[in-house]
Amino acid sequence: MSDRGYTADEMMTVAASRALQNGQVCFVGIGQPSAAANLARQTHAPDVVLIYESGTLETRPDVLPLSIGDGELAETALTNVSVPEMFRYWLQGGRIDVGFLGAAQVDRFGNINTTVIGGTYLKPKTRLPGAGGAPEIATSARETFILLRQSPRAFVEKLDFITSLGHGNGGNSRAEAGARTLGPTRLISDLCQMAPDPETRELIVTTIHPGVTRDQITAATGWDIRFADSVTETPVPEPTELAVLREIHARTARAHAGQA
Amino acid sequence: MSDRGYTADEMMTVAASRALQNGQVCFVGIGQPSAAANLARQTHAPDVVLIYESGTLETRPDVLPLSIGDGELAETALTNVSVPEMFRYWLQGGRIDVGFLGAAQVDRFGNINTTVIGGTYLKPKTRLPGAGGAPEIATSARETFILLRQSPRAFVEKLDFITSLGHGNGGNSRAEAGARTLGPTRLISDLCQMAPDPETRELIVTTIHPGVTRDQITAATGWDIRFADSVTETPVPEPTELAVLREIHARTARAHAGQA
Amino acid sequence: MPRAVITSLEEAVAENVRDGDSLSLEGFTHLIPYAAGHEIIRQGRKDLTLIRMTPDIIFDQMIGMGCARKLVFSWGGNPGVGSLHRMRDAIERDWPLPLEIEEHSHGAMANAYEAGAAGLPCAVFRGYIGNDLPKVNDRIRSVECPFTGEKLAAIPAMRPDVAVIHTQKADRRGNVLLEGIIGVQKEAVLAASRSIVTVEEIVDDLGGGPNAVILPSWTISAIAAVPDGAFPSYAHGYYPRDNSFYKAWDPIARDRETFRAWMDSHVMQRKAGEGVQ
Amino acid sequence: MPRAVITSLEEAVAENVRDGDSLSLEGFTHLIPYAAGHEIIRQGRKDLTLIRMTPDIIFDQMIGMGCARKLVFSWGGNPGVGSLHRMRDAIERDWPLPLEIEEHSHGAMANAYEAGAAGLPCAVFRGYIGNDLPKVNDRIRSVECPFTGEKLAAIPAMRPDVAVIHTQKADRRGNVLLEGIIGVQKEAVLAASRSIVTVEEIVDDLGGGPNAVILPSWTISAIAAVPDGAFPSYAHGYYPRDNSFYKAWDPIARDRETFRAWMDSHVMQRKAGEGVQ
Repeated sequence: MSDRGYTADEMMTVAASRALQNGQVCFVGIGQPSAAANLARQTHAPDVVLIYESGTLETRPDVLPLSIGDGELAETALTNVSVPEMFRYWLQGGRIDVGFLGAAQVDRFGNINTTVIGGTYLKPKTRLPGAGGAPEIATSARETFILLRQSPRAFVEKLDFITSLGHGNGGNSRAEAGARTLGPTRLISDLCQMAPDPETRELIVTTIHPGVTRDQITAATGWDIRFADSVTETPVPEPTELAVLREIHARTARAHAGQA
Repeated sequence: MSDRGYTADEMMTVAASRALQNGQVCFVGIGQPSAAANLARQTHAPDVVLIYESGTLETRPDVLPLSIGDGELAETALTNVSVPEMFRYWLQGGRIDVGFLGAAQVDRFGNINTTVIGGTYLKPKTRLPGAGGAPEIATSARETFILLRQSPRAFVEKLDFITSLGHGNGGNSRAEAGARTLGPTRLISDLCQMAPDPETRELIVTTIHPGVTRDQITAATGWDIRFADSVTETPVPEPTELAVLREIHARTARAHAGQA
Repeated sequence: MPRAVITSLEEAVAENVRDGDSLSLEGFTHLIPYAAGHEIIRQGRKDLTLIRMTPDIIFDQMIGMGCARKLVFSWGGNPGVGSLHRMRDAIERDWPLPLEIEEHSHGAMANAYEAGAAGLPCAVFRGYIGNDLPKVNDRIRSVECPFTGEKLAAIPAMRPDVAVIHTQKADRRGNVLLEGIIGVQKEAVLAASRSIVTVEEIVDDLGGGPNAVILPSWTISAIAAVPDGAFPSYAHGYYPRDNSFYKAWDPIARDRETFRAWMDSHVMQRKAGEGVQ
Repeated sequence: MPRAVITSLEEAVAENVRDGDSLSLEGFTHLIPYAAGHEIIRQGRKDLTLIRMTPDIIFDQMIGMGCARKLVFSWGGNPGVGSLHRMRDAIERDWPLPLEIEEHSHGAMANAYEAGAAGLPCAVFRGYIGNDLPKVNDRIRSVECPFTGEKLAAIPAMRPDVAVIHTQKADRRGNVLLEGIIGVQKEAVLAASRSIVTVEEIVDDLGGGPNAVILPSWTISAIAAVPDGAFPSYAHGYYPRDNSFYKAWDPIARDRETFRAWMDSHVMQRKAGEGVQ
């Protein structure tokens, strides 16, 4: 924890939480997206609808899942559907407002790699877990938010593999590839938030987290990062947000420890 | 009732019932197919599996349904699935051994019309109910049994409309049209049973119900009907079969009268 | 996504059903939305494209009352009884209006609803092999499997302007439970731009199991409590199908005058949800 | 259709799983058929094409023990923990054997199972837009919608030789109930030529509601009662997921020797269904 009273990860989770609006239907992944979405549900957006790709519709977990199909998700869900139905009726069917995406690598247009790093595809230096639901979340959710801690290894000039489409080569290339949705409208890191330039679709910095410098952001980005004309400071986490988030994490740690 | 102690319809239902083997999975329609299938289940084929297109899997109705989705079918079913699932996973998925088909008209190759008679398609003399599940039952069930009372108006030289494929123009034409299943292997009328000739696939008479003459069959058929080399007499209904069938009909009449 | 509005049947129809709409009323024998259909007739909607796998008495009534311009269907009869006389009169003799038809098989319509719910432009399935339906319906086409070369049938996904269904229960947040024979109702609602669900009752707790068939509130436009709203079809757990009504309908519908008189006294002069008994 | 044989886990595997088979073990976090996977390892099956949307520890173990020639998957990791070290060792360094991979997205695999259950040659969906997966997987192709001209993704239907799943209950006739997170297990069984279902218990009455997720006996080859058969994953209503096991697996699997020693004492020297705890 910094001397500001919150960690960079907490700032990142709180910023992501605030980006969700009450009533939106959100396709959630495990890890930070799950923390952010449940923080939103327990603070400003009580009616946000959380959906996990395991088939749990409108779930209200008390503790964060370690995996995408934890029992807690099923037990607190309005109902559970099969995985084919989830991908056909709910994601492809256009019922998701916001999809959260993580990544191993992201490029300046919000394209994502979670497949391989280094070497060749068949003999990679590092074999990552792969696509999961991301390729279709990236093109079927109305918009996506990318959550990723910023570093030159993660924010790269050129991806080793495109697992999920962002804004392609920029400009109109996403739509030309056949995608009918907005794509990444927001990237939230531990240093700042970015949004696509309306014309070039390149991700540019729009808000900087308190205490972070432009130089830090530039050093943590593998491409020549640009800043919006009117960059603002990300509002600091409210005490309530921090209290609720920490309580979620504490409950989660107790619950998972209890399953030893 | 004839002086034989059973009606022609009873003979027809009993013959259809006997054609079902224990353990077969049978896609049933309302009316006589339902009576035949449930008679089989309550006599020689206790493990025959009955499926109705409304989505009821492995149903054991006590009374016959008036419609394809009567409550009795759902309440006695192992489980109920949606209609899309029924047509995709269960019928198209190749899980049906025998499909029963009725018809307004049938031709010598077992093709069926349940769409229009006379006039044109757009301005028909008689508008029939239409296809229902029949076109896909006809091509997805491993084999089909056609049940139809025999008359020159029903057994016609040329159909006014082909609603469901039988053996096409005969010979190999069914397979050439893209069907991968056996098609009609049996036609059961109130006068006789027919089966396709192994080469021409034309329906020919294989057994004649007791008391029926060849002339009666010829007169009741709109094409030049052929008889197999070794035509036999259809075995008469057993007393048990008649007792069970009549009890089914009596229960059904009582149940439907009670819903006035 | 906005949640369902819980309102009256009159308002639900007035807000969501417009002249010229394509309108799906589904229910496979079970849970047919009769009360909603009657309210649409009473509100005098015209020029509708009516969509239903099994048009039965409710569509016979809507067609006979002049609501429909076109019918999309796969089996049009009075189950176990006979013909739909008003439907036939419209097709065969243009009364009260000419009726355009788009005719399919059950398998095709079930797949088309599924594709509509799945957000696809078309349904792909193994069907329509060797029959005449593709000759009279130019919305039946084909695609080739890029792996096996097999020719598969394709029809456009069903995407009605409005879907109307009836179910057992909604909760106070507007989530809806269906059970028993569930037909294609879930798909019809998910495929439609707007939707009306009438229910037997609105309850505190739906009480479904972990995998119950549930439509979340945010997939529905309007919900109205209409007890007996599926009569003379049935609602599993509430009341049985009135088979005698289906049989009695046949002579009523055979004659134009008898039909109009019956509709006048049993539908037009009654209020929303009052029933026809 | 023949009904399921209720038998032992050893016999179920011996009768239904053959060297060279394509073999789907499904379970989306929930109800992963660990005990059956261990029995397949013990019986020394080789040259398998392993199919699973989310290969996790059970596939890490099967790959590390040399059962697999090929892996078909869409997300291969230890959820919330990190990499599958045995899977990576096989892909990156051919140990113990080279491992061919066929890689998809979840959406694609879910659709491919659905198409397999539906008896279709291929799945058609909106997917794989603008990414590199089609460049490395020639089983990702496309078809054109004959109505809108939209290019849709197509992949071959999943049709494994054998599907293996674990569920809560079977009844004495061999009908099987699943509840909670149901994943793609029903589709996997319906898509496969043969199937093995292990269950927590065999009961007189499944007790599901009218629309419970049930696989009828005649869709299954063999059923074996294996209590705790999904451990360390979970069985809704029976036992929770052992998250600590998933975390503890990471250091075990990092090293080839540690891994082999663990497998020897926890799997190879135990009997079918005895568990690894």
